[in-house]
Amino acid sequence: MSYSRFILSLAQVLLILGLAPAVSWFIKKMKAASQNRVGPTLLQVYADLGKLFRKGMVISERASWIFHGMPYVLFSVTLVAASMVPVFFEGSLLGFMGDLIVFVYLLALGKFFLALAALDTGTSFGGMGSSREMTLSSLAEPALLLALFALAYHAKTLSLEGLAAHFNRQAPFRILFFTLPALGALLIVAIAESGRIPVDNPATHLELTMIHEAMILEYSGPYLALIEWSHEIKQLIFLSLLANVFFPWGLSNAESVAGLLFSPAVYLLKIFSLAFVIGWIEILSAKLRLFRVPDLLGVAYVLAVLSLLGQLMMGRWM
Amino acid sequence: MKSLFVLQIILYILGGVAGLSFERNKTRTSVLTYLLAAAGGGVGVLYSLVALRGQNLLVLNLPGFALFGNLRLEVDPLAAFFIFVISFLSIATSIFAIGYSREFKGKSAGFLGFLYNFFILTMILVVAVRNAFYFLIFWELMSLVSYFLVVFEHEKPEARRAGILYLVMTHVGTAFISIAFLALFANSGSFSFDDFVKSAPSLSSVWKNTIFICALIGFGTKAGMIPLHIWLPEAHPQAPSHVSALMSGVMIKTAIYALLRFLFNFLGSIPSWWGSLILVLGIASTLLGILYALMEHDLKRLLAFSSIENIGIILLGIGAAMFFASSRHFPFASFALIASLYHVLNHAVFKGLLFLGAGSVLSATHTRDMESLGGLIKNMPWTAACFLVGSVAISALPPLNGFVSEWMTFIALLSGFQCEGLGIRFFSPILASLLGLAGALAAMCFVKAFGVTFLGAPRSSHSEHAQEVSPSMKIGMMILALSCFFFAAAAPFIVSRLGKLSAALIGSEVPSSYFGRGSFLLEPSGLGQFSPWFAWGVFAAVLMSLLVLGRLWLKERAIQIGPTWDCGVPNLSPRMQYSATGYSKPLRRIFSFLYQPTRRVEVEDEGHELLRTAQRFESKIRPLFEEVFYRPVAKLVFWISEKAKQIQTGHIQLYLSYIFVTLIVLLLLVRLT
Amino acid sequence: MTLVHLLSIPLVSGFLAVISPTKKLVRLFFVLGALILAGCSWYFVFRTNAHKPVFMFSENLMMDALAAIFVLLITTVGLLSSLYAAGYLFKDGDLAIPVIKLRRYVFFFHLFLFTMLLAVLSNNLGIMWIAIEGTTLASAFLVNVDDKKSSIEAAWKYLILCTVGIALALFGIILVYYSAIAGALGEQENLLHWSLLLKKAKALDPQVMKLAFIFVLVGYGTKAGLAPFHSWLPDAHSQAPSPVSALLSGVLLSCSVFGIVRFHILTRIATGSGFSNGLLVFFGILSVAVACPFILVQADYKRLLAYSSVEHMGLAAAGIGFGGPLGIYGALLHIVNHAFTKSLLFFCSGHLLHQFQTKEIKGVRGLLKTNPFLGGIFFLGILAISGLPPFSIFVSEFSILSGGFAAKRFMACAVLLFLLVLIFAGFLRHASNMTLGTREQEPRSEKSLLMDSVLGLGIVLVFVMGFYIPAPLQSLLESASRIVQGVVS
Amino acid sequence: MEQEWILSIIHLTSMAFLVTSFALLVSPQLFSCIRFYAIHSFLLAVITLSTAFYNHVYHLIISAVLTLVLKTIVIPQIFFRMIRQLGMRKEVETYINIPLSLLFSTLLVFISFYGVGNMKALDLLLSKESVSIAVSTLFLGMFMMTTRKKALTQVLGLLLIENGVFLMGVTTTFGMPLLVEIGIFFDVLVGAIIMGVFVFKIRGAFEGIDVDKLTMLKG
Repeated sequence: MSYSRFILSLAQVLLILGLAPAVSWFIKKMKAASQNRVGPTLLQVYADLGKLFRKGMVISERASWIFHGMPYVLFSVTLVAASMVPVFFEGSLLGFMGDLIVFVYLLALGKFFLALAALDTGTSFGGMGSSREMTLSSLAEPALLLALFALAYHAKTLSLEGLAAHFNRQAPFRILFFTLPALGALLIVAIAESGRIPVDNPATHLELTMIHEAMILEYSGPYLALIEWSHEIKQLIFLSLLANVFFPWGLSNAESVAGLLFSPAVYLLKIFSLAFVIGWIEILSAKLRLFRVPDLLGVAYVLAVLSLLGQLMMGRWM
Repeated sequence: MKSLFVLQIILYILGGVAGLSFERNKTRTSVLTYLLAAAGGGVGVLYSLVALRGQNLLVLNLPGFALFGNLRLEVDPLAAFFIFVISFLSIATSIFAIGYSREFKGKSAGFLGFLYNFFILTMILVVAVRNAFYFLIFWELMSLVSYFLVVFEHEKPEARRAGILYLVMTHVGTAFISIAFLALFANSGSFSFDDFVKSAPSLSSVWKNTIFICALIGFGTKAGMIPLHIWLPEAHPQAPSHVSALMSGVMIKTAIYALLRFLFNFLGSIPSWWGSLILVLGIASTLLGILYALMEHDLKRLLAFSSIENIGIILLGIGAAMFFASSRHFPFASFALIASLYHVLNHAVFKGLLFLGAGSVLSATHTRDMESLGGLIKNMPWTAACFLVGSVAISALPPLNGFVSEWMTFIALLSGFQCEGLGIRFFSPILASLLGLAGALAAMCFVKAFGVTFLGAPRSSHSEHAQEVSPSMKIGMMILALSCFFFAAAAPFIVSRLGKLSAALIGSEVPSSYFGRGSFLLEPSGLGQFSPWFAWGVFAAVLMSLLVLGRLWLKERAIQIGPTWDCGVPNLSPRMQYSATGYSKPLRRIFSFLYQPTRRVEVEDEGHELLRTAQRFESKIRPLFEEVFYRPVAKLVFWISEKAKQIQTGHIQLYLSYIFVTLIVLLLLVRLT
Repeated sequence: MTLVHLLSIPLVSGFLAVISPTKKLVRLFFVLGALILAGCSWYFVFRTNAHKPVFMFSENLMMDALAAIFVLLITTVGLLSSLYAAGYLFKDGDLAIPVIKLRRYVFFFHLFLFTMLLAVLSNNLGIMWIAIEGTTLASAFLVNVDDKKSSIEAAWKYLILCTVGIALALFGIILVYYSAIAGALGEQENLLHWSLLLKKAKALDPQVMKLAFIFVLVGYGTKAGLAPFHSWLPDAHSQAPSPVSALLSGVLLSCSVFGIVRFHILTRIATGSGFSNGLLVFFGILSVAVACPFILVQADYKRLLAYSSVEHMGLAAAGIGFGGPLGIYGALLHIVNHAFTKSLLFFCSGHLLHQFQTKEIKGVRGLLKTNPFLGGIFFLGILAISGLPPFSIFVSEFSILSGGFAAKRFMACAVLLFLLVLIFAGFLRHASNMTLGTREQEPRSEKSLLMDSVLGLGIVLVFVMGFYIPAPLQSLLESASRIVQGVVS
Repeated sequence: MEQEWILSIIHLTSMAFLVTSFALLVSPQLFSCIRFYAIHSFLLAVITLSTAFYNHVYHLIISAVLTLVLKTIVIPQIFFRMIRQLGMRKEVETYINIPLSLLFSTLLVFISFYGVGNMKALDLLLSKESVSIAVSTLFLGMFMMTTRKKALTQVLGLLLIENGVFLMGVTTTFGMPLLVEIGIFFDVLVGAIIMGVFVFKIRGAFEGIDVDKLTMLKG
């Protein structure tokens, strides 16, 4: 891996770290606008993070080292996963390390510890949250995988870089014809994974409706900051995955300097437009009942199957 | 080499005898037996590692019954691999058992040691023997000894019931296995495996299919393949924990071993539908196994069910291998086979670890019911840590060994992309995604298992006053916990070794460069790649640095310890935590078509429903296979027997008429022929 | 020493027992006679190499390898059960049996041994018939030692059914004799000599031989307890005192199977077809099938054992029917193994009956706790009888089955395997209920070293035969199976 | 010349033999049963004797005499005494009434004639039908055993079978070797005696010799 590529991919990771709060700010802002409120300013979200980092903590006496360790594990996992996705050019820092299965399972590892930590303090909320979270995410897993596999089938590779590169080579809109269902599937999964309406409501603290919030109820201070941040990062990862796999245009291959100047802009554009879509969904739809969510995920799975079938029926190279 | 093999056998025999000979209930005796067993395991690991290379296989040729040929023991690479797995696990369990067998003071722990040693011995022999007749003998002995281990605490009625179910089921299996072997004998005219292999081409396809089906049923029963699994969750929990570790860890794998022998050695070329059938059974076992595991709140039963899941994963690998072999994609085939063999090893390690953990919990709290556990991580940090490692590994999460083999299974399934035929191209990703579902469910299952057992607040005085277990038990668990990391890191080496083995099985030489470059594992057609080293190198680096930073950062932050937030309700009691049953409630509801749960709520109140004094909630799921198939069959058999017993009425005239009628019928028969 | 001496030993000791005044003496002659008999038979069989037949009495008596095996069986099991009985029936105290009865018992016991020996040693089919009829008459009194209602009933059924059967067998023998005459094989006096008939078997008329075989099969089959002629068997075996039951099901049944085998050999050569094989296989499997439900659902443990005898005789018959070296060797070995295992189990049942005072399976619980020695042996014995390795019966069953596969009788073998599994399930259920678990009531138990040692000996025998067959016995079995295959050496 | 005589006697007597066994089967009285049995045995003796003279196998005379002594005199006497001592009811209880049993028995006779008659292997017999008669006697005996209730009548049926077998022996093979003959007679006698003993035991234990009561052992 050449020197410049290394620098670039490092820059990508940093970009994601930096950008993550902004994206969720964007969505918050949209909602505020839709409710005729003036939402927080962009600076506010960073300020909140900083404040949390600087605060002290209150920790339950029941908490064990699992509770303490979880934020670190979660964040580092998210970080590693983040450094596997290509952002504004076809390479990524650790993309060579493994393929999309590794990527998915890294995120799963984070979730595993999150769910454990939720049980650690022995509240009924924690248990409820972790139970629901694990249930939904395990139902989301096959849809996520199958959608990715459908793409992989098209690209003949499982590596995220490879996917991005492959779709970047294809003529636009021809690919979309097959992959659109997969896009739908991944969108639904992304919403579920990043805990947004209609699956989960990030804003609520009403025990019956919350999932993700319930798990981290006991956290405060720097730990909370880490968790929130990695949550936002995860959301951004999914968005950029969507962006770079389905709309790979303008993804530069790290040779042309012009492309390098041009592609981050395009990336931002894509990300925020996707964020707009998600925000829009969030504005329009109400939260689903817990036991309706599986149906939604089922839809996602069916979409994934459809995209696979489409490719099989019409042959790979149409 | 050969001497080591003999030495291992002798060590086990000595261990067994030691268990019986010296004073029964002294700790010294059990220490001696288990040390001998551990030594045997060590020896086994030594020579099996060498024999795995495949040069100079060791052969022992003992005289036997005249009609059935010699008792020939031979350690070829396949056998060596399984011997390695058995021996390796048995080291850890034996060391664990030294401390654990204190549980059985006064219940003739010596006898337990005797059975334990012979159990391991029979497994080794089953793997090593090369003659159908003696194979059956050792096979049945293995079942018999394990039966005695299952009913070791036979004052418990459920243990007795489980024992009967177990032995009868395995006996049914053995009947099918014997048919398979006898058919091979009828074809080859001899009982020796070599002749089976020689005469494999001359098998007619009808016989081939019959033998395949019989072998599948027979060994599937032992392996706990759905729908033949019903004995497994009953029997495994009943045995003493170090034995359950062996049963779940390796005993069911001997069935996998035998299945491989049949499929790749005895039956010659493979029709493609075999592979598909095994794939279907595999995915069924995987999903149903973990789904049933999720509903358990008995720790050891939960583990037993998850064994069914893992057998499913192994079968997925084998099925894929067979399919690819039948469509002559040999690189893929051997990759799939590597995956399944690798998973055999890994599952042995972490399932063994988990059972040992469960054993420690059992010995510390004397209950297996998760509903009365909790908060053990405070009093038993070591056990908790080891159990956590096991849980992460079995949930197939990076960077532990479980993930490596699961990743390979994924890839093996996805290689179906490369094959001709819409069917495989369509179903391979579907199967893979379902495997993903199973993985996620497993993660949930073990979050529940670990979380409810070790985290939160203790739910009973047992778990509140639990003590950390004795050093030997800790050591036993540590060995396995560490090897969970080791077998992940050693992946490239293991894969190259297994590559040779699987190539030999499939019968086509595939260069190991297909499967790995440097520290990377490769899919033969470059579909995907993964480097466990990097994965957990990077992960560990990031984590470590974060931890350091975090510590530094938190130094000057004020951290105060307070009670858990009780949302204003005073004195938050442990009973307000989520219970194991509650944890899996959403799934129980989502998959209600499978579970068909029934619930009973009893409320006691003082006149008005708001003035509740007590409330009892009970929720059961319907064991589908038992109720739909097994119980009706058993009922039918007994009904028929009852009816058939009518012939013995006690009237002598009737008896005479039996003779009479038979005679006349026979006379007419002769007349007419 | 000659066959005559062998035959005279039981007669003499029986006679001595009758005339001896005191209980001690009766017991002495009882055991001593069996001991000497066993010793002599072993010595005799293994010294005169039984591979070429030994004749006596103008060829009326003959001992070839086949007969030799049965001689060993009779005398050995006889010894075991007499040893056991010496502890079992000659108790003192409240349960003591009056000496008159004991005398009668001992006399008939030895008479029984004599008749069985005569049956297997006689070359003359007529004499064999007489001897087998004699076994019925002798053992009828043994079945009914105590004049309880039930035992009288059992004895009556035993008498009637077996005598009818025997009469039919005689009919068969006459037919054979007739076809021998019709074939003009030689002067009349020794036309019933099996050895002669074997030489000239080709000349016998196939039609008549078929007819004869049917009659013999039904006749001796009744005695051998093949279904559907077995109905007397569970009654007699469950009512007889345990040592006698051991002798009945261990040896007597086998002797009648022996009779059938002799005729089977002739018939197969005469007809030159698998007619008799087919019948044997059919009735063998039928017996196993009939025994199965009674083993699955059974309330009385002695009847349980009795039915398993039906099953095992069926297996032996099927093995003979399958033919071929494996099948026949297996069948003969099976007869030997079954004799030892089953008698062991009947001895155990004697213990049980004495300790729990009931034949009900329900009545026996938690045996392993109350009496580990007995419980362990009983459990292992049950496992052995239901054909689990490392016990001897597994070997013979397996070789019978492989004989079946070698003879291309696949369906038959599949059915057999299926039934065997069911039977195993039944046995395991009963055994687990009886031995495992915790006890409710404290059973009475006074130790009798003699009886316990017999049990120990038995289980060791059963276990050792599971993986090692002594060379002389092995060669005996092989040459015997050669005889049955009709390879006239 | 006299050979024909003897032969016709044999034919005649064997026919009478069959008829007698019918009579034995249907006679309602216990005493008459026994008498018929005596006659039956007597006819058997006659057949034996004539066969002995017909083809000059003189040891058959011995067995003829034995038959006469044992079966026509001794055994019936034993039975008569037993009946007196037991003081049992005189008539025969059966499961199926006389006409029906007649029907059955004719069927059986037909079967036996169909089954073993006209078997070409039997051609060189002097009276071919005697085989079928023997077989049918056998069947009738078994039929009797299966349909009668009293222990004693069962024994009678058994003896009937015995006679049938014996007839077979005499007519087809001109008698077994003497040794065997004697043995068989001995067995028959002992058998009869022992059964007699047991009849007494049953009488003692079950008050009455009705075999229906002997159904404690089942399953």
